[in-house]
Amino acid sequence: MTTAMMGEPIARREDPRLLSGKGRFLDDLGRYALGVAFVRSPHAHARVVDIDVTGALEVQGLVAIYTYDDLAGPLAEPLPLLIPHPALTHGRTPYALAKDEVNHVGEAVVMVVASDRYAAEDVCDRIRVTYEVLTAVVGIEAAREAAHLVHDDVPGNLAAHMVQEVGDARAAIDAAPHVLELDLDVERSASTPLEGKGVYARWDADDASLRVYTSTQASTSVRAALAAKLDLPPDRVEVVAPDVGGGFGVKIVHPWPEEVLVSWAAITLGREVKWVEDRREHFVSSAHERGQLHHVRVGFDDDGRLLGLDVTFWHDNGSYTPYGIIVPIVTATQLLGPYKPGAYRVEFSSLYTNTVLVTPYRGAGRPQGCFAMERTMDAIAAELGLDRAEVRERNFIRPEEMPYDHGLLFQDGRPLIYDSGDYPASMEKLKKLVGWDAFESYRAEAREQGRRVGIGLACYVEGTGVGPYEGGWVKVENDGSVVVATGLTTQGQGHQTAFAQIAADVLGVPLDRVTVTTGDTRRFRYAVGTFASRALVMSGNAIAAAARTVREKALRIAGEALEADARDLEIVDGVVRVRGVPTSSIQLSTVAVLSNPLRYAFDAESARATQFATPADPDKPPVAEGEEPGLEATGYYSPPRATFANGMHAAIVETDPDTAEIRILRYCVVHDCGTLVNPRIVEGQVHGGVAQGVGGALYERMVYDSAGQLLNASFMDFLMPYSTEVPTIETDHLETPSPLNPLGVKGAGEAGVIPGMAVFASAISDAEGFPITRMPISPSDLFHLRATHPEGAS
Amino acid sequence: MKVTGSAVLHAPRDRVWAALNDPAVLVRTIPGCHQLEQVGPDSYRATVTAGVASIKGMYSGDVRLSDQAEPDSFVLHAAGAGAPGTVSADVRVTLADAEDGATRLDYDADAVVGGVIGGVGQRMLAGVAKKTAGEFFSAVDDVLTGRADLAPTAPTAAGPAGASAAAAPVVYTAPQRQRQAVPLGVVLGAVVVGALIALAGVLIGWLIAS
Amino acid sequence: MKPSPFVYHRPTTLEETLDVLAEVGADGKVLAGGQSLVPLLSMRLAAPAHLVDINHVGGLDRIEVRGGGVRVGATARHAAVERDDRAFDAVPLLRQALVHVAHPTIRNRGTTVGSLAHADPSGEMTAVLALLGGTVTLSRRGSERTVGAADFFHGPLESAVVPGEVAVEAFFPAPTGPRTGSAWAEVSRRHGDYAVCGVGALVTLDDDLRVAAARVGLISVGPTPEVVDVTEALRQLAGTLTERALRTAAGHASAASAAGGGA
Amino acid sequence: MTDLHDVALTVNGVPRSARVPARRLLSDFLRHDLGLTGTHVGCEHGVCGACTVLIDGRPVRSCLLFAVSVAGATITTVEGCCEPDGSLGPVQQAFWDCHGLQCGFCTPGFVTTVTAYLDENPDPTQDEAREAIAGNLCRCTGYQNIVASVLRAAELRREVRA
Repeated sequence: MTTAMMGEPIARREDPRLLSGKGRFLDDLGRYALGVAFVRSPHAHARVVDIDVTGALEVQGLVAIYTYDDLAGPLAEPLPLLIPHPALTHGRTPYALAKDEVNHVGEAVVMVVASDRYAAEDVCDRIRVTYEVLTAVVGIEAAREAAHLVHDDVPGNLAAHMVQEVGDARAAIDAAPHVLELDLDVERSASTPLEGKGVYARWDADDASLRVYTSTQASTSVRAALAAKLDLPPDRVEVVAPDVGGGFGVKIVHPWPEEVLVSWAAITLGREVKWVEDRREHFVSSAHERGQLHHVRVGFDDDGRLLGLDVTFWHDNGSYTPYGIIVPIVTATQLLGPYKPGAYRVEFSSLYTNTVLVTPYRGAGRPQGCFAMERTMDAIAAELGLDRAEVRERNFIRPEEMPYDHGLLFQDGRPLIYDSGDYPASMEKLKKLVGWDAFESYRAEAREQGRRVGIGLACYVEGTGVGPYEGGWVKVENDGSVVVATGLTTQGQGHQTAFAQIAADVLGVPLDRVTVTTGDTRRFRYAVGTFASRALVMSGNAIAAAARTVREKALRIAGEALEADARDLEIVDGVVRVRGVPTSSIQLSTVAVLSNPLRYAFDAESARATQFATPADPDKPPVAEGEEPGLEATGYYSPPRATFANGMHAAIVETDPDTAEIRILRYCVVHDCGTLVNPRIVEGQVHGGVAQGVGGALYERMVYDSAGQLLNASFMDFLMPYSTEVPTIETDHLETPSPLNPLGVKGAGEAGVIPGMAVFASAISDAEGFPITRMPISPSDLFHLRATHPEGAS
Repeated sequence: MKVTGSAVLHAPRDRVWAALNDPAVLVRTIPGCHQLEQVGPDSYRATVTAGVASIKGMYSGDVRLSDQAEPDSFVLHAAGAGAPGTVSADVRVTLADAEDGATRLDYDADAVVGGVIGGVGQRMLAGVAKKTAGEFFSAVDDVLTGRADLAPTAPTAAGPAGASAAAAPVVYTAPQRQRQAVPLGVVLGAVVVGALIALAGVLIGWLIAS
Repeated sequence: MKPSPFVYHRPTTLEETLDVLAEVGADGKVLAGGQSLVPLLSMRLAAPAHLVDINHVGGLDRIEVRGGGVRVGATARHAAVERDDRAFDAVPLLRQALVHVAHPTIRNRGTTVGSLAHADPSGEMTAVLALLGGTVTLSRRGSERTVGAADFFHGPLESAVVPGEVAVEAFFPAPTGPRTGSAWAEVSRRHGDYAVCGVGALVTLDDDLRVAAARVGLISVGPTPEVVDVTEALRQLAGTLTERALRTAAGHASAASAAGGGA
Repeated sequence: MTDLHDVALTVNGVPRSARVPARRLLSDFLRHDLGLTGTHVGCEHGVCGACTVLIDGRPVRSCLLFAVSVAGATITTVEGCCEPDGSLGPVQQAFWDCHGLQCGFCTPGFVTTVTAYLDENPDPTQDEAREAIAGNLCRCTGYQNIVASVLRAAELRREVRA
């Protein structure tokens, strides 16, 4: 790998475009498309009694009004349940437009198409929907109590119940010298990307084909879903993810009702149709996450070593389960972090509530699991009077125990086997970075000045790069430039740069000769999607594989041209040359030309490949047996199972004795995601994750009242941190390559957010002298907690 | 949202009850009330124009009564709808003798505010609701104590009181028993709906100070 | 989130403005900075039939120091008042409080008089006007009236401005007395958010640097800005004015106001 | 019922105009009527800052203004923060150097805000740089690299002047 792009903190290729206002996000397209707005339910649970549109028919700009009754065939069926699971005995998904019942505030009831969004909203204002309001089920307690049902045919509001057990955890705990029980509570939050969802559809009647642009994390799968829902041959449907303004999980769900309806309306009306989600719609009609209640029972020895861990938790899955039970499964399996639990039993119930549906948000159930495990570690340390870091170290899986098999099934249906990681080394780095051992003297100093400070830490392990597969296509053009395509999408992770680095390295071409396309079904037909920190692992390795095939073919053709053994050739800066004999070389561009024997020339370069231009062996066919014309190849990567990244965070906080305001003084991160392709991008991913961790721990919550009204459905009241709320983040890296893939890489996308709640709970508990068991925590929460814990610091 | 409050009306309970049952008083004291209309047994509709400053709109509130224990207490179920959202509420109302021949009225409302307004109007909701109710009761007290004659009262937070006293007879001609219970119900219905209405204005404040 | 249609009026003189307001009456709404009104319109929580845009009325953006205080015209932006050194010299509390109003970008467009007319109980400028005992001048066709802060704020989002009227000027009197200091302190969830509680303090010292008079104005604790005299509370503290005294004063003040009740 | 207005203003030094209803928000006017889609809309209630543009050099939220109300104004959008030859301006260059963006959706609002800020405060400290961007939301970066970008931009502007 002569150009050595791998591991370099290269400035991103996509940035100049985005910085100069030339990005192409969903609403930057379809300037002349019709606008769409929806009449959405103001009630959390109700029957739709009547829809009266008479008052709306005269509105200027009205094009069409659609209700459920206008839908037919597959379109009138519930939307797909994307990930079925045997434990999901009562999966339910919504209709594209409410059929006769609405199950959360914001559920779409009527679709309006008009000359633009302004007019569409004018129409919505004049449509009268009569509801028979039903009792709403809000919150996990109400769902468990099941005095009322979200879905009449789902007893106990129970969507799924699942138990996994390794060893006899309960017996192990009963026999343990020490036993603790914890009740923990995590509230709802959400991805809230700065760009909401959006769909823009064009129907080409002459070609009988549909092109849909959608702000999604899974364009290829949207294509399959649309073809099925709209009864179209898949090859008549093109789906493109343009620039996507952040996803963080919410855009992996598909097809959203709007994706299906806008496409259908474009076909029905024979017009370009566009829907752009506004901020309020995003709050009440996309997806949330995080809401879980945990009961932990743990048994441990005098040294704080786990003997048995028994976790029961209740997961609020909202009104529908289109994404199955991935989130609680991830919680159940990733809760264990870097520790050996002894015997482990985990049981969860996934419950329906009359709230916005719940699907993965960056971290996808891990922050809750990490919170439960790390609160438990702190509780053990407190119980035994041990150092919190010490207790964790004693329970670490040792490097020499890798690969480590937990004996559980992970979210990909594969065994939960950690491939690599050096947790003790990570902990050493973290303690050094934050100054763990020197903190007590700092605390004493601060106390002198009447200041109240605390330190906390948290560890996690994240399964990344789950299958089933991704693919990559690489082609060297006649001018020597390299085009790369992969099916998964990008939402700011810098794929155009990282993937180009990989291809450039393998092919030995300058980085600026490589261009990458993602998430466009016209350019690559097979893909899964961008989620679970998998893009680099999956597409990165697939692109590397494709590039290696192209390289071999290039060397083979160049070998013939140079009359040299391909094994003696190397490619440096786009030139194939004989090692040690720089004079004997051929441009990669020329090799590309030669790889495609031509009858017709279209330029000077191509002329060199025409039939009379090159002396060829008269006995051989121009394209050799088993060969294909062109210097291109497609490669796939399908891992046996996930690869496991890990990290450890520490935070120092100060809590105001009077106002209970919580100030973050320091935030330290040690992160290990295997081989780094672009350290700068990884660093950025960590920063962004930490900021969401800060939000999830101290600011962001979805406040529902008992009737299922979301009370803070705006950026004024849903407190996403500004720059002034996020601390400077100090980072250190460990590189423990994954043995599972050729690049040795692991995912990094979600990591930063995972330990946020756990580390702040740990630090605030340390400052206040009593355990924090509920997240997020606001100053007023802390203020009231103090009142109930007079024993706390003062 | 819980809205609880009380008011002391400077008259004995029977006079308070009577006043609250006099349409001539009600059309002048319910904030922005246009119309009181019976739509069924123990079921009524109040049409109200209200808001804050020039931000206002027309809202209808349906009111149903139950558990009437005349003249001590009853429960009112009110549901209002207007462009910005919906409100529904259960309000328990009790009247009790207070000192010096006055009457203490307590109300305990559990209101649900839905639609756009429910999602963004929280910052001042309870305060505005209480204020709206307070305005109503002080207006009633003014009538009871003769501080106000029966001329329409001045514009309030909830906009100008409806000039449509024409609506009064609709209620007035209702059967005796309902005539006694209904207006009081409608009044508090209007108060609860008023909380919603005032929210339209609340939102001006919810947003960034200008 | 797009506004309903409305008829747009763009008067260029005050006379024109008052005529239009008189015609449209309760169906009209004055558009000044619009930093609160426009989102409200976009969410369709308000749909006035007429918008009267006063941003192009000549002379309304004045900021003058005369008559013993600062006079701020209807379209003077928060940022302009905040940056005005003469205004700061005369009434330091203006700048001290204005830097807490939302974010600079909002202050570039939002108007000080608009935020008063708007009467948000969390609006910093309401307490500043109340604490200083300032006034607001309201104009309507054929008449003009000046309302004192005590009578100007009626309740949450309710000011003395009635349909047909426009607030044309606010007057912030300069604190009297040789040794008078002011300060603003507030607590909010995020930087730039509405204050959970905000306190403006005005303290006058005698020649021995003892507290002669001290008052605080509070926001976000009641339906209207609250002014509390904390002179006694401060007298109990010997010595010169310290930040601690201000903090204590604020503490007493919020206690007092809590006792006084509020929303 | 819709009363239309001819709105003419100067955007990035170029006179532009369109005939629009009074209710057309400036953000929509720039994006859809003038086709300048660099200005983004993230909340439409004035909190996120993605729609920030400069009017006479001062940052304002274009989602909180009606186009008709600022007719005649001089506006700078993110497109106008480039050099005349279309290359990146100092603020944009700094964001590139410091990895100050990820998805890039909120970025235009940061670029315009920082451009105006540095005009008034050419030499900010780290804390001042953090404060300068405190009115804009970013969900991707955690802000750290944006703060670095502000400081880097100040540096670049000084180099240009020197």
